[in-house]
Amino acid sequence: MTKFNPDAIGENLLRRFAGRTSRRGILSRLGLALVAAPVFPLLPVSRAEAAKPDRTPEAKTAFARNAQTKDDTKCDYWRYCAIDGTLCTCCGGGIHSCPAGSEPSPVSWVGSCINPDDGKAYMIAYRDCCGKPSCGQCGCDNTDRATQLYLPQLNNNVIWCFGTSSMEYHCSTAMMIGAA
Amino acid sequence: MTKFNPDAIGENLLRRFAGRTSRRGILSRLGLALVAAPVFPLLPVSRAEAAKPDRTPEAKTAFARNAQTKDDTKCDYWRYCAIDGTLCTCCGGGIHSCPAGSEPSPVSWVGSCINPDDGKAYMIAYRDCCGKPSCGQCGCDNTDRATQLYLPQLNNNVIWCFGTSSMEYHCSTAMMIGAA
Amino acid sequence: MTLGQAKLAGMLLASVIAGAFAAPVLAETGEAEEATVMTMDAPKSGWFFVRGGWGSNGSSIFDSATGKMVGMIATGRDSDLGIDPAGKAYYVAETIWSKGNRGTRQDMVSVYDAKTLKLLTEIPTPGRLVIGGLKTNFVITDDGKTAYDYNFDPASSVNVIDLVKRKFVRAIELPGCANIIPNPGVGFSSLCADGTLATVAIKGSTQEITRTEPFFDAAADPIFSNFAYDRKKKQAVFLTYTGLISVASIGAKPTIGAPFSIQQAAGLRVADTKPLDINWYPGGMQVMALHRPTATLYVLMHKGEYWSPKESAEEIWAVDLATKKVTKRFPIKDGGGNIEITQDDAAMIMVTDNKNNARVIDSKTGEIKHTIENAGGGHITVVEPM
Amino acid sequence: MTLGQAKLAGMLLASVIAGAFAAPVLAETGEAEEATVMTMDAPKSGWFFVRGGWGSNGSSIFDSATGKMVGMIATGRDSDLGIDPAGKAYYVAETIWSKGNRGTRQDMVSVYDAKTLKLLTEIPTPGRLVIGGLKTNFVITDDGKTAYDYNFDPASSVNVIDLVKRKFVRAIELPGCANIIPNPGVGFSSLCADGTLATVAIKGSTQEITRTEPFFDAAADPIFSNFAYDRKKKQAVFLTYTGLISVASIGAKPTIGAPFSIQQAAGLRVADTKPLDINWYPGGMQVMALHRPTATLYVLMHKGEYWSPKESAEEIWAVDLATKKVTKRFPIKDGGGNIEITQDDAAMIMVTDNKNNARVIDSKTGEIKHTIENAGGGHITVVEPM
Repeated sequence: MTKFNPDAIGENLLRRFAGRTSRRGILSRLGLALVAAPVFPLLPVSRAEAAKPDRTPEAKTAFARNAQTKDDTKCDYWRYCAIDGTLCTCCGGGIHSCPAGSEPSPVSWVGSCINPDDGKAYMIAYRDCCGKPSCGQCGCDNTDRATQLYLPQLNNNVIWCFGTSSMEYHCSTAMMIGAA
Repeated sequence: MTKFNPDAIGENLLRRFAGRTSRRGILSRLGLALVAAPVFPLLPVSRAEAAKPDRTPEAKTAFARNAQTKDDTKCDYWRYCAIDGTLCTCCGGGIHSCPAGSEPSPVSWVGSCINPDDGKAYMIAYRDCCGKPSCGQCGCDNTDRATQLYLPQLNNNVIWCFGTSSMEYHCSTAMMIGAA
Repeated sequence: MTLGQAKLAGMLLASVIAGAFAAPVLAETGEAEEATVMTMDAPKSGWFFVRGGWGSNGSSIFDSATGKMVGMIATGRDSDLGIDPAGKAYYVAETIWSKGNRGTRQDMVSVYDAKTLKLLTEIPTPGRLVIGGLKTNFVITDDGKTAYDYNFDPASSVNVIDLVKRKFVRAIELPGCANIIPNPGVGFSSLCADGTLATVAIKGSTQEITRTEPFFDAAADPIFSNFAYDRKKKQAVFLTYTGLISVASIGAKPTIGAPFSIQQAAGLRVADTKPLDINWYPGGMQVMALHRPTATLYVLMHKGEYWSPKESAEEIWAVDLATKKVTKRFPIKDGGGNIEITQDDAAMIMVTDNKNNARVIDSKTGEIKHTIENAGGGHITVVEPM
Repeated sequence: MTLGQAKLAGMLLASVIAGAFAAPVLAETGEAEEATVMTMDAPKSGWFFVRGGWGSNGSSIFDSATGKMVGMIATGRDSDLGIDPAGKAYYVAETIWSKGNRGTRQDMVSVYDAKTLKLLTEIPTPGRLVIGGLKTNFVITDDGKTAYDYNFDPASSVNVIDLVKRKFVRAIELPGCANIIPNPGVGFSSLCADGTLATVAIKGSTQEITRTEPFFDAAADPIFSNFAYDRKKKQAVFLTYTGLISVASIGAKPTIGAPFSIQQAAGLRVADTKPLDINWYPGGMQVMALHRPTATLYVLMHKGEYWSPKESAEEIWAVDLATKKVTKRFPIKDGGGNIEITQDDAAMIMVTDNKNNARVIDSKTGEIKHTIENAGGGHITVVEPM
């Protein structure tokens, strides 16, 4: 089974979304919050295991075994392993493009999905497009490694429209971040 | 066929809903509007015909032939011959009572419905209850003598929530006004 | 660090805290993608603009050729959509309360850029009718300079909005009438409860209202409010509950052509208002669509008795307005409540049913080209030829 | 004539104009009815409060005995509902934009009188998490004096609201944790990403946060956020994706009981996180309901593979928490995503499916007592014994 390594996500997302804001700058802003929060242990996902992923059919989730790479307007498209919402590809947008008039959220939740063409796992950022009413087309709710609210960056129920001019949810994209 | 006499509605509604406001007082307020508006001819409904209604089965609409008088939570209850919306009787209200927290609109559209028990036609005021989200139970859309927007008091598409503190539509009641 | 950057950093640090990310950095793979935002083509003749059902706040745009959604315009509940004839903007007449179900009422015409679909401005208005499903309450003039927005509170009036200066001009009282037909060079016309067509000739800050002779019975056999208008021919096409079709020439002094029966045009018996008379009747919310280039009217029809003006359709009837003949009848499988047709040679029909599903039908053959689930339950708009 | 009367008269005269009512007066028949408004009983143990689906703005109240709707509370999209333990008020934590899809964001706790369902006041708050389907984000304390409202922007915090003075008190940062368990006399507890239970002891304007040892794997086998809490026993009941049930004693220093497998409790093989392992798994949004008087947990279960935590249910399993045995299994016909149970002797279950239909089921027999169409697709609330 491909072990999902959420430990590695944060820094990657930081680089993707924070642009020129350095990690040092961010940490300095943590201030009081860091003091109040105990240092977290690493989540119980073994880094050694992650280094030698088992991507045999027996180790793949039902979604991964049935995923396809041809049609990104279908719920079984490989990148959608943890998406919840309407697909922007069905709403006039693209796999990493918001439909006209909507706005990509600067933050997102993430998934780790296996591309059946190369058998490799990739980190996917599900960035919501915000500021327009729900598109209503191609509703999907896949839950590979989707967790609950206390681990929000792996939770697909949150409306990830923070930092946008409107929090109205329109649709979700599935952006490639890199190899998982 | 029971001829419906919309000419007679206005005054009746005025008395029902205006309370102590006299017709004279209302007409004096008409002022400029009356001047701007040409005097309307009576609608082409013969008053003589209305006086001798034909209420044989052959003259009844499909709704009237199939209406019942026992269950006011069903769309075929006799008073609902021209209702459009959710029945307040299914929403915690009554046939002429708004559910708690909602507010009856002081104005309404009307219908003329035949009570199968006595074969007589009665004038029914469909007063919307307003100020809460749509109740969602028992949606009905009956159209006996329901007309279009230019004859609004016989139109059941308008949200009749005028003069209420909120125009949010909750449900519709069917109040007896009197014999038609 | 700008304020915006600070805010963003504040958000991102939260992720750091929440997820325990004191971990090594992943190498950049070069595969990462950028988030982008699409733009729209100018409004196309092949597009359908479909309102969502009750509770929906958007109008989806579908391409009739592909059946695919190409975008969405934010149209709040019970709003009305207008298309700038020049294709530069969409106008949405809407009513919003400051606290959703309560608070301060705000009426406005919201202006969206047709290319980016971004909100350009809001034009406040003193009110409008809150109603679903009517296409004749908010009308843009042929020159794109003026909008007329029907108001009912419950006194009847029309708000005049200057779309160039983007400001409300004034309200014109219109007692006893509703539904707006553009009347270029004159003002607008409307249907009235006394069975006449009223024409409002606007002259600066005054207006003169004239009426035709009564030509229909508003209580006994009403004309559907969702009538059609051909801007090129300056003709309105009216249809009554029994199926009487009449064509009106719109101008300073409109004239109404002799009505003919849609049933008779199909070689059937004329329909009556009497009960127990089973016949074909028109029914639906947006009950008919006019293909202006061929002057063909497509009507949603069902079998039944009179007083069934909202009944779901079983067939689409094509009426040639020149020969007054029904030339085609297509069955509809799952009922239909709204119909529209593209104003190009393709002449593609869309029909939506009460489950919010849409079908795109070739008007020449009756063939279903696309079925679109959850397309929307409200009315359908197309780009009109000017 | 008062202003109100003048306004009313102004409206009614419009009807006069619109409808051509220069006609004789109908005689009063004596049959005319008065418009009245109902009032509500105090919140009853037999009531289900059911949120509408996405886009709905109300929570319908159904009587489990009759299956009938008795009223509705206005709960805007993604709001959270709280019931005053004294039965005098309903609290709705909600977020409203001043122009619906845009404008100024307004966060508040709206207070409704339980008898009239009229809005009494709004308590402004500095924010809250906009999310659907979670029952553990807005919690009223046992004494009814305080509300805790979870916020995520996306930094994690809890807003403290004084329900007596009806004002916001302060926000408490809660990094890495979410979901609120009332902790009377202490403050509240929450689940955390590091697999611990955090307890926030509030002392005036300061607080101390302590944590248990890690007892679950938040990434590999998470505890459902919609857990249950028994206020009388001060016990939280947790359930993980694989079906591990644990009972936590809530207090200044919470203790977590040893977990047991729901499959094993049913005499079946323990479920695993491995793919291709077909077993029974819990799944849904509101995945479980606790009947507190009998300490019986009802869980929505489906056959399948791991990573299916939202899958529609095929059965309801009743787990006796004392004996750690599954005592009953009821089939569900059309799937289910939310479950709740009344806290009285009748112990009536409600299950809603993804078509917004609800079924009221007798937990003793599995018999379907009522089927309610369009009841709502969101989560279900009942009056809790204190």
